[in-house]
Amino acid sequence: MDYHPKKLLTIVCEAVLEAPLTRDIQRLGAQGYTVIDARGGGHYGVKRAAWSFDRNIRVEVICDAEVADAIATHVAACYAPDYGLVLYVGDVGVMRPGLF
Amino acid sequence: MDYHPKKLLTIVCEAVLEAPLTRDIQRLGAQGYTVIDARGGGHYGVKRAAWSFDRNIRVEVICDAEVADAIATHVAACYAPDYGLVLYVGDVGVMRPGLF
Amino acid sequence: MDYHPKKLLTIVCEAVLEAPLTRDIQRLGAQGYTVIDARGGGHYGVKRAAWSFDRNIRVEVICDAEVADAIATHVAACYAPDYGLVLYVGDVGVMRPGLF
Amino acid sequence: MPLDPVVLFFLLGLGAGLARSDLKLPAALYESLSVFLLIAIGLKGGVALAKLASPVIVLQVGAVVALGVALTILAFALLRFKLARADAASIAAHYGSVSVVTFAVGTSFLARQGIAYEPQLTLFLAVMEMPALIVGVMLARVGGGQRVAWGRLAHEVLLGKSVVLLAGGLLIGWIAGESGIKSLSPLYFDLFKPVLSLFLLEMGLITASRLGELRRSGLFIGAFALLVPLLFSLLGLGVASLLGLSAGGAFLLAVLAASSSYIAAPAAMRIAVPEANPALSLAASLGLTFPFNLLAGIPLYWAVTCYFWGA
Amino acid sequence: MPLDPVVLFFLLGLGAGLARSDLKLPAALYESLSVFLLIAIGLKGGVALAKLASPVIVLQVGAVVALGVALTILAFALLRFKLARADAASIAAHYGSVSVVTFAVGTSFLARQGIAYEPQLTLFLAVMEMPALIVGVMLARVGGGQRVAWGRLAHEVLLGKSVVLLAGGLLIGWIAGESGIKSLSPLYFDLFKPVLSLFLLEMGLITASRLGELRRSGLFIGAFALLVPLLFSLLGLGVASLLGLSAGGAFLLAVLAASSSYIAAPAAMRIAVPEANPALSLAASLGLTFPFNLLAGIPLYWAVTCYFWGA
Amino acid sequence: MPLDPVVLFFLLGLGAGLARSDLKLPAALYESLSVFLLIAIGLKGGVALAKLASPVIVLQVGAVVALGVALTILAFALLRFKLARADAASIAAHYGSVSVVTFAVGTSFLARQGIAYEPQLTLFLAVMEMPALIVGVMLARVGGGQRVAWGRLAHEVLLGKSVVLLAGGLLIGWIAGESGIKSLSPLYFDLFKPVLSLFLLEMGLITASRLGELRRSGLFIGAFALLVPLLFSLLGLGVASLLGLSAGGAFLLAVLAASSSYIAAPAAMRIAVPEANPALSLAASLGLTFPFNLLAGIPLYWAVTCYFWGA
Ligand SMILES: Nc1ncnc2c1ncn2[C@@H]1O[C@H](COP(=O)(O)O)[C@@H](O)[C@H]1O
Ligand SMILES: Nc1ncnc2c1ncn2[C@@H]1O[C@H](COP(=O)(O)O)[C@@H](O)[C@H]1O
Ligand SMILES: Nc1ncnc2c1ncn2[C@@H]1O[C@H](COP(=O)(O)O)[C@@H](O)[C@H]1O
Ligand code: NA
Ligand code: NA
Ligand code: NA
Repeated sequence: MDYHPKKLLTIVCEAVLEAPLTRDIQRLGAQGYTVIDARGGGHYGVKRAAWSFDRNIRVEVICDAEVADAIATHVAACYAPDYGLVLYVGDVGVMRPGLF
Repeated sequence: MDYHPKKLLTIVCEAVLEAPLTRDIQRLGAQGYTVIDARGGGHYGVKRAAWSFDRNIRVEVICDAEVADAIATHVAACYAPDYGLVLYVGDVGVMRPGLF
Repeated sequence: MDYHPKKLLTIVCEAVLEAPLTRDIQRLGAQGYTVIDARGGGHYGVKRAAWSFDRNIRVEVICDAEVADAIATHVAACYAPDYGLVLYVGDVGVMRPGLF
Repeated sequence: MPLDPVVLFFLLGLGAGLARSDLKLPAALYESLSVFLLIAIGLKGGVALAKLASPVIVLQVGAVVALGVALTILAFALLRFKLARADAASIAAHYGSVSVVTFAVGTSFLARQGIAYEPQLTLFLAVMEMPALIVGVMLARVGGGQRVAWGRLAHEVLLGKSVVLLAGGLLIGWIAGESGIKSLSPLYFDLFKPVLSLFLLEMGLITASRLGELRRSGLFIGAFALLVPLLFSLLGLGVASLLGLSAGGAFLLAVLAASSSYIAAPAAMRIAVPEANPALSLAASLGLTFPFNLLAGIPLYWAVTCYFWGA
Repeated sequence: MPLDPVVLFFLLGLGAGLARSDLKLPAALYESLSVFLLIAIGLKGGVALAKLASPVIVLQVGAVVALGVALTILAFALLRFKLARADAASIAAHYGSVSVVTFAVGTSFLARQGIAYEPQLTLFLAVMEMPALIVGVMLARVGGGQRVAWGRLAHEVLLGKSVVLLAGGLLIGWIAGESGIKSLSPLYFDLFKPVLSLFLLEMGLITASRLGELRRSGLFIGAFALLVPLLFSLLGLGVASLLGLSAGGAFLLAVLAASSSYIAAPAAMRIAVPEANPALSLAASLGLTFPFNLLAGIPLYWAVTCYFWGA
Repeated sequence: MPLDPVVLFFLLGLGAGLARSDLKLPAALYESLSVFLLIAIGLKGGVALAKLASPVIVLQVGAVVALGVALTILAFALLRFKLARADAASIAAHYGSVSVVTFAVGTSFLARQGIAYEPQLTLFLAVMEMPALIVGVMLARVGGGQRVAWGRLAHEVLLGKSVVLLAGGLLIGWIAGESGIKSLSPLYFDLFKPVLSLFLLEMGLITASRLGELRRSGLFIGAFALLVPLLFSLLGLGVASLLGLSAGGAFLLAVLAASSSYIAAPAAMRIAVPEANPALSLAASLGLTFPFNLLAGIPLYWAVTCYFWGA
């Protein structure tokens, strides 16, 4: 099997950011994204996911390194100052590189 | 801590594939799998997870490289042509290699 | 973009462990954690997530290698013998290393 | 007669969806309501059957199954003018099968006017869901090299959620009878219509999310989705007259014939005929036929029924 | 008069939360119940409006919107003594807006005593939710360099879940009228109060989870959250007297004025004024003002209303 | 007397599960229904207690707690013949504790025949859930080196979901009394039985998923799960006779004694006695004892009660 190297960028943040964030991600060049409901704890307290305002999402994007950088830079500038969020990047291999 | 290298294979696809896909995964040699409900967007439009037919799943398998290859090859041949799906593979370390 | 290397530690286990495990994770030095509901199959049968006792969680922690080792060692000693669980560690890059 | 308020809920959902409101009902609510509706419809039919069942019903069930098969093949023949085999077969399966919610709105329509119908109509609903799915897969696979896991397909179709709940409800209603079911009626009977209203709100939202795909699916599909229900309702009335049904029963059989599946069929076709494009069948079945039946079809079919039955 | 049992459910949730019980209602239940409450309140108001609407209501709606705007500005002015512009504007938006659940408990309070109120109060509830949010964002941005996506904000505020469901319910109730809605009443009317009790159980749990943040938010916020409702209820009564409302209607307008949003406002402010600290506004609105209104405010506002209206 | 229709729902779920239907109720529905049942049972008991409470109840509660402790120790002694200490202790805790749903079906059984029971039975249900769990952990740890976090365990057991909701419902029912609760009865009382039917549908599905594990758990466990309820029901009747309960009350105490926990006990044991195999206790408690009590036990215990009480 031949895997092509891509970046896997993951963002965990408040659920309220789902609409603007996924809009931005696509605008910055990603071909897709996956969203999962999450709860968690960090510097800004615990999110129990008991009601609408107390919920995290976990957004995952597979993309090229440049797109990942663009998203990370944008998130750092626009969202990180005001929202509790976590962003990390890892390496993965995909089969059909043209899709991402 | 001593970690043993394994592959982490992740598939994001339509929820309707849950039963056949997890069956295939185990048949091809994986010792286990984890499934999570997801939504997302890609080349085939947006999945909002609002109703049964509009939902993705995210399947995760930790396994040896050969098993990962077997699953990836099978998915590429049997599911990728007809279903919107994403498959990627990464490297992880586990503690008890015998389990996978 | 400059990413700082961190460990991404993931644990998949029975939902009943959520409270003690997240407590332990923070006690051992992690600055945060993310929890997601999951189902799955492994050596101890299938968890369909149909009711409270038949559910997995997937806990994710970004942290330094030492903290990851501490958590992994603790989980191996305290939980692995009695609970069906899976733990794996991978490498990721983060933007703001001070947060983790 | 003014619009049934449950239809107003559908329009509310449709409007909110088209205006891109952030209104979204939890998926668990949608699934819970559909479980409720299926059981409630089944129970009601079972109780009525327990009182009124006659051996002739067995014959009628056979006729109704034949109707479902015929509608599927007819739809397939029409669709083949323009579409590839797989797509034609998949869409045909949707239209040969039935929509539980359209049926429920039809019963609500009759109830508002105090018109009775034969209890076996619920049984017809249950038996008409499946055959079209199997015929659809056969049509897709005729002459094709691909093997079909018929056993698994039959299992999935026969033990799918809606068949189990409808048939289970029928059976429980039949066994327990009217007096036995009485203690359950505050939920399953008294709340049926308001729960249907909530469900239709959600259906409106879902329909709105499918309308966008209509543009891409083309004029042929659009015409099919609006004209075939008219044709099929007439065929339904024809069979109803052969079976000697009352006006209420004939109307509901017309509704069943005209309605198209958007739950069981999409799931079954996605697995059994994966090369068919699901966006096409859902745009037609959910985006056009479902709202058409709700808003225009049901009153129309009733008018036609009245004309022929002299009701 | 003894405590309304729905308030006991709130106390149960609050107690369980403070004692760190593992009691947790599923998020989907919480969301389903809130959908239900919004529709039910809307329907009830719509049915009443269909019977009683008069052209003077248009004027009243204008006055009530003006009240909402005025309350927001007043709250902002008070908060600016101690807080930064963004925080003051965000909290002001919460208090200029309204709480649907507090309103519902208010109507339940009246119902227990058999006291009527004008149907347009439901309309007031619907129209008072939004203006404060827009004013809040304007206050945060006045003189600021940051651009606001007004179009998107207006869209979000006008087509938010609660406005759509309340206004949709009103419309459906209005169109269908009392007789049309009858078949829906076993759910939306008969079950209103018990469903409210379940919802308040959850609200108690949520409130308990917010109380911890109160310590960090300081005395000023605490005093604001407890005193401003008193002040605002009086302003609400003042406007009610200008509009010539009955005692029941005046009381509910006082409740609306005194209540603070904890659903629409937090979501809108988080996006439009992200630099405001959401923990601050939620601690005040959800942790203090909401329970205060439930437990002490509602009987108090009624006592004051009786004093002035001679009821 | 024909089968209670709620039991037919259990059989439907069981059948669907065994036939591997894809029927699956959303987890949020299951949790919502269980919240509902607990509150409804509590409220009903509380209202009855408010009317009928007498000081002798305190004594009775003591006796019933002692019964729960005794049953746990007895079950442990029996299980130790074959099983390791941890497994024996964990299973014993399940059987010393009680099943809320079995109790609910028992009350439905009485209601169908118009037979009354003492209001304190609900209180017995609430107090019998916990002691067995604590005794079970003690039995597992006697002489063992492992330390138990007793504080945390007590907290979890005393503030677990079911205790909080049952006790909270009792308290609210007691405080509000019959007239106060009236406005809540369309949900909590009128819908109790049909909601129970939905819950039992789900229980059938869950039970089916546990039956597979029975084969692996062996004959001893199977015999235990079927015979111990018989024995325990007799002990329950014995205590009931000492307490001077009516036939209805005695029957329900027998049901409580014979029933085994499958919600609170599994969760508590999994944390406090992790080395016990949860598949074993669930297969017994959920896979065998629960359906046995539902289908055979309840009519049987009632027959025995009638024999002794001469009802
Ligand atoms: N170290 C971490 N590992 C994994 N997830 C984290 C971590 N820190 C924070 N999170 C997640 O990010 C959310 C926001 O974090 P924070 O801004 O620190 O409150 C939390 O609710 C967690 O879900
Ligand atoms: N680049 C991507 N990154 C992450 N997830 C993706 C990506 N592309 C597609 N997906 C996920 O895979 C599903 C199917 O993708 P597609 O076949 O492109 O429609 C989408 O609904 C997303 O959940
Ligand atoms: N090889 C695997 N890959 C991914 N997830 C797994 C794997 N094995 C087990 N799991 C997950 O871990 C849970 C417990 O596993 P086990 O202890 O093997 O029953 C399962 O229910 C799965 O969700
Ligand atoms: Na049809
Ligand atoms: Na206000
Ligand atoms: Na017991």
